[in-house]
Amino acid sequence: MRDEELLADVITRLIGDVRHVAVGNASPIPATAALLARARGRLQGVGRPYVSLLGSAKHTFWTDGGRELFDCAGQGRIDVFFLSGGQIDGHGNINLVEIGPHDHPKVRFPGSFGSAYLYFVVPKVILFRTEHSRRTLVPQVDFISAPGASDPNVFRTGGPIALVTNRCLFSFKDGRFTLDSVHPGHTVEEVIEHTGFDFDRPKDVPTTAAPSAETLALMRGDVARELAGVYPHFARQVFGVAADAFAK
Amino acid sequence: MRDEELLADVITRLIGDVRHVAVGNASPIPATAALLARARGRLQGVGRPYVSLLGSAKHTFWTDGGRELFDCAGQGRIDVFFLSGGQIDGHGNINLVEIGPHDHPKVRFPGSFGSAYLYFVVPKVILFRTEHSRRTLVPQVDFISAPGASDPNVFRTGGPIALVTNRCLFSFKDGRFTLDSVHPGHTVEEVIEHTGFDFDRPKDVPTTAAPSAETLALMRGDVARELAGVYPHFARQVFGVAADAFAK
Amino acid sequence: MIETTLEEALAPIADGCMLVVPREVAGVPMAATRALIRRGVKNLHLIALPTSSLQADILIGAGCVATLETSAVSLGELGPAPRFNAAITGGTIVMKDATCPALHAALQAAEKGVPFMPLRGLIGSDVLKYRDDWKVIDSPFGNDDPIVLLPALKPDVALLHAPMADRFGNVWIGRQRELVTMAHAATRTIATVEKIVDNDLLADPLTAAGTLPGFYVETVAVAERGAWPLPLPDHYAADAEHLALYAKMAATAEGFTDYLDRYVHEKRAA
Amino acid sequence: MIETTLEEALAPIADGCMLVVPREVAGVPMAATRALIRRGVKNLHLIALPTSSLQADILIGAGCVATLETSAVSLGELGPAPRFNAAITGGTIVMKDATCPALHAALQAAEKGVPFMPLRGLIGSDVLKYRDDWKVIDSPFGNDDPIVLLPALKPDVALLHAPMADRFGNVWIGRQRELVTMAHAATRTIATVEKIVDNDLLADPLTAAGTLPGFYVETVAVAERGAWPLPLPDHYAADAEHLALYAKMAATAEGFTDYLDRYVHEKRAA
Repeated sequence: MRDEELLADVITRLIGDVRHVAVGNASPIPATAALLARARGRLQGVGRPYVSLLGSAKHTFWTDGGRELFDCAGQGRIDVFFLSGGQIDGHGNINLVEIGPHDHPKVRFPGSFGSAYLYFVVPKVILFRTEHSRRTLVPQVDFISAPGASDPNVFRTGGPIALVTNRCLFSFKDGRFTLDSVHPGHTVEEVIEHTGFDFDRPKDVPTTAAPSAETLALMRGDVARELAGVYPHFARQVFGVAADAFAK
Repeated sequence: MRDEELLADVITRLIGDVRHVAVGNASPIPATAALLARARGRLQGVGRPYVSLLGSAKHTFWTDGGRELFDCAGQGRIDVFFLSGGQIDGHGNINLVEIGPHDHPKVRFPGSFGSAYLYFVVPKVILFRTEHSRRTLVPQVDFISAPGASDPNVFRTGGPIALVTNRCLFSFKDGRFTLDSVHPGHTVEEVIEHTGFDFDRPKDVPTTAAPSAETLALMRGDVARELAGVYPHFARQVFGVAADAFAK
Repeated sequence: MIETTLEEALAPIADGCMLVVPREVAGVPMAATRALIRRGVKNLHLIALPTSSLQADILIGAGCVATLETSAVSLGELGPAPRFNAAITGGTIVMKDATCPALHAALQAAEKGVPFMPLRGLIGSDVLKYRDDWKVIDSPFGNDDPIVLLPALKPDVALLHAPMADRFGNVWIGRQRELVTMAHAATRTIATVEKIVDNDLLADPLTAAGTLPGFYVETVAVAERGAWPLPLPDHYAADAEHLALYAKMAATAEGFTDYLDRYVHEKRAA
Repeated sequence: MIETTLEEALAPIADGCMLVVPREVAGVPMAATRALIRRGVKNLHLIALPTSSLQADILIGAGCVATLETSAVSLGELGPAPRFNAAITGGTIVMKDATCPALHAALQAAEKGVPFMPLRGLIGSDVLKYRDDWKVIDSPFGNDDPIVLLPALKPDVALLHAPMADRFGNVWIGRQRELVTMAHAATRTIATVEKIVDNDLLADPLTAAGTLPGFYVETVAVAERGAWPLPLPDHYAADAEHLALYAKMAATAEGFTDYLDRYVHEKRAA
């Protein structure tokens, strides 16, 4: 089992039974997870979730221009989305803008994209950052692109439910992270050492469950083939699937 | 010369030199005037005005749905529009809704359409009502679909500039109508007798100028042929043009 | 499967439903309207975007409508809409008079998931005076600058008629983009279409440009000449003779009942 | 005549112009961008709707931009946008950070002729904190319900690249409907296209559905492969090799100057 397979399986469980999962650009592992959820839904005959892979016209239904993703979310029609951050802090705040003082930033990230909106209106936002370090997981972000929690009077139908890293899975509730499980080969001590923010944890932290044989077979079969049309390099590298054989 | 030709000529002069004239449904005389303005623009090589005849996909450019007319006006891209009223009063207020008390109206008209918006944002709104009587031209409308004038702080880039009837031409300024000219065959006394509202007038009220021979030729030629594609009955009745010969 | 019979497709339109329907040039679902009358739907909150003609008149006459929200109802060149006018002067329906861009904007508010949309105009109009659900604020970007705010209009169901759909529920709507806004704003969308095509409308960029994605569509039913006797622009013209007959028959309550018997209940409409 | 040379078409983009350009999937006018750099345009207020990649980076690197308003700039898989990042850390441009739906909504406000549009989210974000042109009000339809209002964004010029136009200036934009909103919002619209077709795009309902009417278009110029090295979706893919070369060369100021010399000023770009 490869790390990517474990992470995709973890994310698929977080997705749960929903109607519509949207995945941003350059997110092959969340895309794998979403396609896995869809493949399972097909097997179970429920015909969902609907999966939108942004940046691929073939894998989105949008016909109303760039605003449709955001309008769709505002209508409550996107159930799961993925966000990341140059920094993520213990309050669930994410920083996609800069490090250092706003007047003279030392480091500039690309920018907030739609996060300052989608974080508020997508019920299940899954934070995903493979680099789990004190550089990325900080006590307090330098710039809040989008806040992890809001005052009770602020309109908010969505927000973070979890943070998936290369080392572990945190759940998020009431403005704090809880360590839910540590991935095979990693330890609680290691997670503490490399996490810049304070978090809750049960006395005994379980190990993240490995994907079942059925799940792996599904992922390496139908899912990998579908993925190859959008992420050919990733599909070849992780699943050994050649894009050309399947992409039309 | 037919009455329709005179009225269209009067309206064409009111349109003046503008970029875009939009004409609502079931408005053959304003449509004739707009097409006449365009035909003249072509002869003069200025290539304007652009004419939109609503309700005819062939004669509008809209591709953004029903809102585009209103968005276009909001952008300041419609210079002339036409409105009418079941009642029109001396303040330029128009009533497209009802006669009698709002709780128990005695007469219902179709409704306000876009007037409550377009009257505010189209620079030259030309009121057109062929029935010139005390029933239609009243001291005070029973229901204000759209007001003729607004307080100075109210955002308003448009409004009525004139009222054309079967008897005369009124101009509108500073919340009042002025009798500009009386159509051939009609008199000032007759206008006073059949107008329910108070209006200003010069000591000598001129007679509305008849269309020139060139104008009549243009109207009965190119304009009538273009009109036949949208208003076949009108074009046949007024100009003797058969629709079938020209409409594709 | 999204595709179903007309009667099944209309099931989500329950009594008391807030239902939005389009204007004539956008494809009026008249076959569906007759089916709703046959089923005896009651107490509709009908939103006609932004105006209506035969459809609102016949639904009102058949006693299906409790509240009507629109900017105008008439039979165009054939004159007033007789059942609408009778209902208003008789006080048998609640009328929420609007103005065309207000309905477009209020649906766009629902489309965007915002609670309201601003609109210029309206200040000093009695349309505004009688709409206590609309509010006037002083624009925060102006200086003593009143502007109307319209609350988002979120219909339960959008009902439309279009030239074609595919087997994925994608509906080709062409230039009639208010149909897209209707579908985005409404909780559910029901489409009748002239025909079902075999190709995927989203697969070809040319057809995709005019397609309402099946993602938004609850059910699709085939209804050939489903806008009759109204026109489906670019496909067929209005049946002027039948519309004149309607105007004549619907001028009285008795005549209207005869019309329903002959053209709605007996299905002699086609 | 609307159709003209690329250089003439770009004449309305004067120094200091507020210019709106689209994201990669909507067709980025790169040939026009290179022509603007050759002409030496200065002090642009560049609005990238809602994000940008190569286009913003190269305009910034070439010293054409005074203010940048967008939600993100990066080279995607090739990493950060080097000239953008250098300009921000060096403090040589004014950055107005936004979030994608805010830019869409602010242009829709201009499209609709309203002074502002509301948007959910943003409360508690530093994106909002640093935008003193955005306001928060208590929604009149809520109860202690703060909501952000975005002022209308009315660019001087919208610049876009599309697959085709006809001789009437109608531009086929397909599904990329933000191009329509850009054109509605902007005072003037300039389009480059892959080709000019002989038929009237508005005459056929199928093409009309994806057409920006020539009514809104000031000038059209043919620029074959006008998005190169970026993709024109459904027409050609990105030139990955060239983009990698750009990322490498633009990593330093000197390398970027070499890039401009070789691929912009010398017109060796095709």
